[in-house]
Amino acid sequence: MTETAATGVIYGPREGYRDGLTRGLVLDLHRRMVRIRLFEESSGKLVETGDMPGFLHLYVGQEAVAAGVMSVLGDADQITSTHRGHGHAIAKGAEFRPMFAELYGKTTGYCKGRGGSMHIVDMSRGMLGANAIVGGGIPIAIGAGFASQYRGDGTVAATFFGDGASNIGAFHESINMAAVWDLPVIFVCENNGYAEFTAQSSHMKLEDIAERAASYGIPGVVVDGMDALAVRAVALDAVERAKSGAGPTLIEAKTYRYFDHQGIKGMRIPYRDPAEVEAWKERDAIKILEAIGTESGLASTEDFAAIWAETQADITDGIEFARNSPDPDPADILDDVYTV
Amino acid sequence: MTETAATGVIYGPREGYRDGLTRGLVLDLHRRMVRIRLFEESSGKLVETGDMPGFLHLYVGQEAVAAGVMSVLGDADQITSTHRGHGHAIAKGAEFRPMFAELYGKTTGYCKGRGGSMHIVDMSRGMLGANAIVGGGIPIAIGAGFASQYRGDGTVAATFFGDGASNIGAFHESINMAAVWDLPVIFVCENNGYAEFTAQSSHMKLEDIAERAASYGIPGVVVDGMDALAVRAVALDAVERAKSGAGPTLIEAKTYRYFDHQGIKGMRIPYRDPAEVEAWKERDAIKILEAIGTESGLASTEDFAAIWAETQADITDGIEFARNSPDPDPADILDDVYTV
Amino acid sequence: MTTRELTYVKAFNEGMHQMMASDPDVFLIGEDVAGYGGVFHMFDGLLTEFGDRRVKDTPIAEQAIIGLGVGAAARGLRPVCDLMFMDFIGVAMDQIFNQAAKMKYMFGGAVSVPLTITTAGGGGMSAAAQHSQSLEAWLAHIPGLKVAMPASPYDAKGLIVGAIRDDNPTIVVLNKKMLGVKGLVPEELYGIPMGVANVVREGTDVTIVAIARMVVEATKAAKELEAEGISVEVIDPRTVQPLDTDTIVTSVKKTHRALIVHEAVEFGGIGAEISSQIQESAFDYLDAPVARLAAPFSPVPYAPILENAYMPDAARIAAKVRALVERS
Amino acid sequence: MTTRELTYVKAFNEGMHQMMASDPDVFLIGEDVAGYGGVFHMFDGLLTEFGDRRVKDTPIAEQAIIGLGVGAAARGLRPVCDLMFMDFIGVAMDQIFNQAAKMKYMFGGAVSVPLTITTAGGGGMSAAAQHSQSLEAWLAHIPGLKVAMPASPYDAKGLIVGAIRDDNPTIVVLNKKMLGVKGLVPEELYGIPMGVANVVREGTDVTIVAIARMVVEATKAAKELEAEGISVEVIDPRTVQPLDTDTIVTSVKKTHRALIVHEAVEFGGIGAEISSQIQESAFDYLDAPVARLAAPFSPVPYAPILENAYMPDAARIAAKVRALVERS
Ligand SMILES: Cc1ncc(C[n+]2csc(CCOP(=O)(O)OP(=O)(O)O)c2C)c(N)n1
Ligand SMILES: Cc1ncc(C[n+]2csc(CCOP(=O)(O)OP(=O)(O)O)c2C)c(N)n1
Ligand SMILES: [Mg+2]
Ligand SMILES: [Mg+2]
Repeated sequence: MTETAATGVIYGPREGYRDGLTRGLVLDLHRRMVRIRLFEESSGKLVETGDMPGFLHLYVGQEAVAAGVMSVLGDADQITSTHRGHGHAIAKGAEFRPMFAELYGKTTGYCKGRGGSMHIVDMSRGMLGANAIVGGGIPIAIGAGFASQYRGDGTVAATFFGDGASNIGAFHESINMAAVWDLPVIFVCENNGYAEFTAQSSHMKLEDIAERAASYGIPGVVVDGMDALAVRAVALDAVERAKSGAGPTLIEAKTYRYFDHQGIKGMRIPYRDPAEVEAWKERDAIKILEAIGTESGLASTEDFAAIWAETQADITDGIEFARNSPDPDPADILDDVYTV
Repeated sequence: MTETAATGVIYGPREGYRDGLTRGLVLDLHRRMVRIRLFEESSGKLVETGDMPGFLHLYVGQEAVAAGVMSVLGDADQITSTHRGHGHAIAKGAEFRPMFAELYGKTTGYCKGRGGSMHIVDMSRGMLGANAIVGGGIPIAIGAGFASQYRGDGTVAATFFGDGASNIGAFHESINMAAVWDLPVIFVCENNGYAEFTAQSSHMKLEDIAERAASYGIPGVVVDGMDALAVRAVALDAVERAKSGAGPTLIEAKTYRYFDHQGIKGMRIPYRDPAEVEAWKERDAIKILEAIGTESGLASTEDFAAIWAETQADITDGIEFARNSPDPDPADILDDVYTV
Repeated sequence: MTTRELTYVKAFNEGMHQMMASDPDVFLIGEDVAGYGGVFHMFDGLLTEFGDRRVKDTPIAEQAIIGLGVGAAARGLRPVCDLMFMDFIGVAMDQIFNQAAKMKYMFGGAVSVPLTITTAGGGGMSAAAQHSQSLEAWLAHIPGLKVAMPASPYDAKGLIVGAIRDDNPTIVVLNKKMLGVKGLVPEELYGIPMGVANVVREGTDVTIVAIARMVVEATKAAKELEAEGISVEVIDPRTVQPLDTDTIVTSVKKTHRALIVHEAVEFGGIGAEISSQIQESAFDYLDAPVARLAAPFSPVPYAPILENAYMPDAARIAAKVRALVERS
Repeated sequence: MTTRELTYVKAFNEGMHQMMASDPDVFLIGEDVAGYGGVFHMFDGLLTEFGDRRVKDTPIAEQAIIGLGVGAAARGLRPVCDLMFMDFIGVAMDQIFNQAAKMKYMFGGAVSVPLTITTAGGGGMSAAAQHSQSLEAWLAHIPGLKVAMPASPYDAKGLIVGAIRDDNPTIVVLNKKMLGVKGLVPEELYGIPMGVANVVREGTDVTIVAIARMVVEATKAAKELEAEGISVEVIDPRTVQPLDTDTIVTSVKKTHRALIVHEAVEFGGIGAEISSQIQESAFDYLDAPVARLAAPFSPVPYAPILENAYMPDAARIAAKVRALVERS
């Protein structure tokens, strides 16, 4: 008996995926990523200083995945997300004011202060919510994709989940059902190498989670999750496939989170080698895109600096807005339990 | 993108798996299968005539799977089973008297009348129980396998489940965990082509469920589930692998159930082509083994006839015993909820 | 407005047919609900009438079945997701209580989840511990969910229609042993709103609040007791969430005695909540402690002789009522 | 017999250490319980002390985690399976209620399942709707299961030891907001058996039955009320299944008034069962209806200002007690 299964995984985007790159696209992806980066850094600090309640699972390091996938989706396309959901929301177009307000637990927040970080939502942009249950959003996404197919409206759904989540039952059930019914759903596994503090090698015997696609008779694609253009390219293929009626795709984006599982720093035990962290930071997604932009001549250092600055201003505005927003009234505590 | 994943599945047992066949083995496998066949036919009839309560998921047609696997296990090895569990129990050595008594709901039954068909158990033979929840027995089996590894006692665990069950979350979670920890567990998928009335092609996009093994980095083996010797051969390899510390194997046995999902006949809708049923019956496992026995000269028609007759006598005895056994006393209804 | 006799399951089935005909956003998924029409015939004929876009057999994957319903409902469709036996809820519970039920609240009201889950509960079939349970107490304890338990053919139709029309996640629990029970059912489409109890029978001495099939047993007991001069009011809450406390309390204020009957185990059953509410709201009216009659604290046993002893029935209900009357 | 101050979580941790040292059949599995020692430090030091054969990190796969425990327990080991947050129970419910709890009964007594499940429940951390729940009412409604809810460091140690020693599947629910609470804890190994309530404080006017952290709030309220001349008896059932009804009823027969307090939503909470049992057993002793104080019927909200309003506290408990005393 041979113990190594042959694999049907596709590696990386198709050749020439950077061809025809435009200035607009570079700046669009850059803006999405910078917005995530700064939002996460600032909100992480606000919790650390005790200014903001709750606990946060920060997305820093993984920006290229959300930015790349979201850049091929429209507002009518739906996504479901995870406990690490800010990045998905921001890349999908969520605004800082109601996001910060939500983290501050204010009435002006996306959830009116009811949900907080782990339930960030923006229905108007097809962001069907973060989810505090690992794997919890995956079945919901196939429902969104089912609605697309049922209505024939040409929309698709994407669901984000981690390497750890790919071991939970809900993943298996959902991707199989989506495959059987050719639902227009993109399964995006953000493999950052760890489920909390447990390394991938301790939670599965695979190197490439995309291999699991074969169990459902659908394509599995591995992509560099630090290259937003590569992510975008494979996402485009998957969306095309979904829209053509051919069904779902499993995309595995190899990526990394820079901060701790929760919060910025909290490494109680040294579960990651500092050298490993540094090596990943060397391949920072924003740096990579900025290099592509300047080397291709499509964008300048000044263009990027402007985005950083303008985003920073947005951050300041968002925090200010949140702080000045009204607290919810405990008298309303029973509102919105039911639709009446 | 290519849609057909390459597959690492192993087909059939190794070459020469019938070499060195003995008379003892032929008769042993035959006896196990005949005992299942007659038990199932008679109990099916007893429910149809209203003599016995409950509803039964009969194992007729699939005998070679239970017989083949159980023939390589000892009493100290553990199994978990399904709603279709009589065959597993009998092949593992369960006796007719307490089995019939259980179906009749008598105190002399394996479960003292508390469990019935779907909870048949025989702890003394490592039969850890049938299970009325699809996939419910799979996590329990990895626990039994864990105990083997923890104690280092050289035993293994096997878990039986259907094609339909391979789509449920518990399967995915359990086989992954068993793989990660190299647990001595054999996953036996009895692919009879249907989950109740739903054909395999409607519940997954795979032909070979054994392909799913690759998702867990373990071997997947497809075997003819109508050939008890073939099943035995692949089970032997899997047990050897498990005992060597190399971890689990996924075996897919292609088989068929002759009767309806539940009971003998109840085909309210023609969900199976009668020609398909007949084609499978042509390859009946007991017929195949009898032919091997007589052709090899290891056993005679008379030998087989004796087994049929002796088993029939056992059936009669078992039913008689069950009918004459005492009913449980409702006053004891709360016994055995807790260990005190 | 023609009314005729239908079985409980046919009445339910008619409600499904009419709702699917009247609203193109209603669809049905579940195990063997299409080709086979559901193992209890609940969905007979729907595939033929509405086609395989709207009526679909699924893999065995209850998390995906319910979750798909949650996602589709959040996008404005009105899914009906079947969970064949109520006992299977354990493999799909997260999608029910953490997702479907909480989504609206967690999202600050930004979404509605008009999902209907259908399932079959209850014992009496020798189906043993994993195919006979009554778990409504769990469901009623989940803010955001509604839970209907029809106890007649009329309600089987009215409550499935009411549930599908309701904009909240709602579970309709059919009772397996009632599937063949007959009763009068109007032909036209009608819905029973969630939260409106049915006073099945009026009486003055004792109020029985009965759940699901126990309504039938309680009514039997009430007739028996009438002959003895004990006048029993039988109330069927129809939905245990929301619970029509007003109707129940008003009745007890009149009768001064109450008995709650259900099939689920007594400890932690919905009867505990009803009992508590009664004594909280009608304490000064009570001539005897509020009583409960339910299953003993064990899994459902297989042997018919044990299962019969396990489930409350008319005789035991009557005995309990007599004791209540004698007490005061 | 040295006794010293320990935090709740350290006391629990000591119990784990001592049980693993005393019984080689005890092992621990769960997400991040080994290398990290559990996200709440519950399992600190166990990997170092007992090695990776007995202390194991799992994939995220709660069905497999609990199910593995069931199978290993059926083979005579004494597994401790951690379910990080109580809210995650929905993905593993089948293994808990249909398998672990029913196995012995379904199999006619042929097996015991000495499984311990550890988890953390309760609110007060701004962890929102899916990380703050108190779901003990579900668990207490399952025949075959036992459910412990320590409300002090002493009990955190004693109940985890008692649970591991118990031959039945038992869930120990730690309260997240109590992790750092200090109290006196003996150094030696001791176990508290399941089903024995703790009379935390004696009193004569009102009995408060409080669950988990509410014991602390109730005790605070009792002290406040003492100054007002109201004497409150505080009872901590310690385990909600089995429930020590005797101790509770005896107390209420003395005080004639009862209030039950818990963090879970009131509707269908364990308070309903306790209330029902009190009025069934002590009806003639009651000077006022048995009262309940618990969470309103909504998911747990995120904003601290909402969550504070959501959870019962000493002030609201005291107000409720005053109302009870004034009523009669
Ligand atoms: C069902 C469930 N189990 C466990 C958890 C606790 N938990 C939250 S995040 C996490 C790790 C998730 O790992 P992964 O899926 O790789 O996502 P990442 O955190 O790396 O983004 C765990 C175990 C949970 N929220 N839900
Ligand atoms: C969790 C769960 N879902 C659904 C069922 C109902 N059910 C019982 S058997 C069965 C089909 C099982 O198919 P398969 O696994 O192929 O086994 P087979 O019946 O063919 O032996 C179904 C859906 C169940 N018992 N448990
Ligand atoms: Mg990860
Ligand atoms: Mg099958």
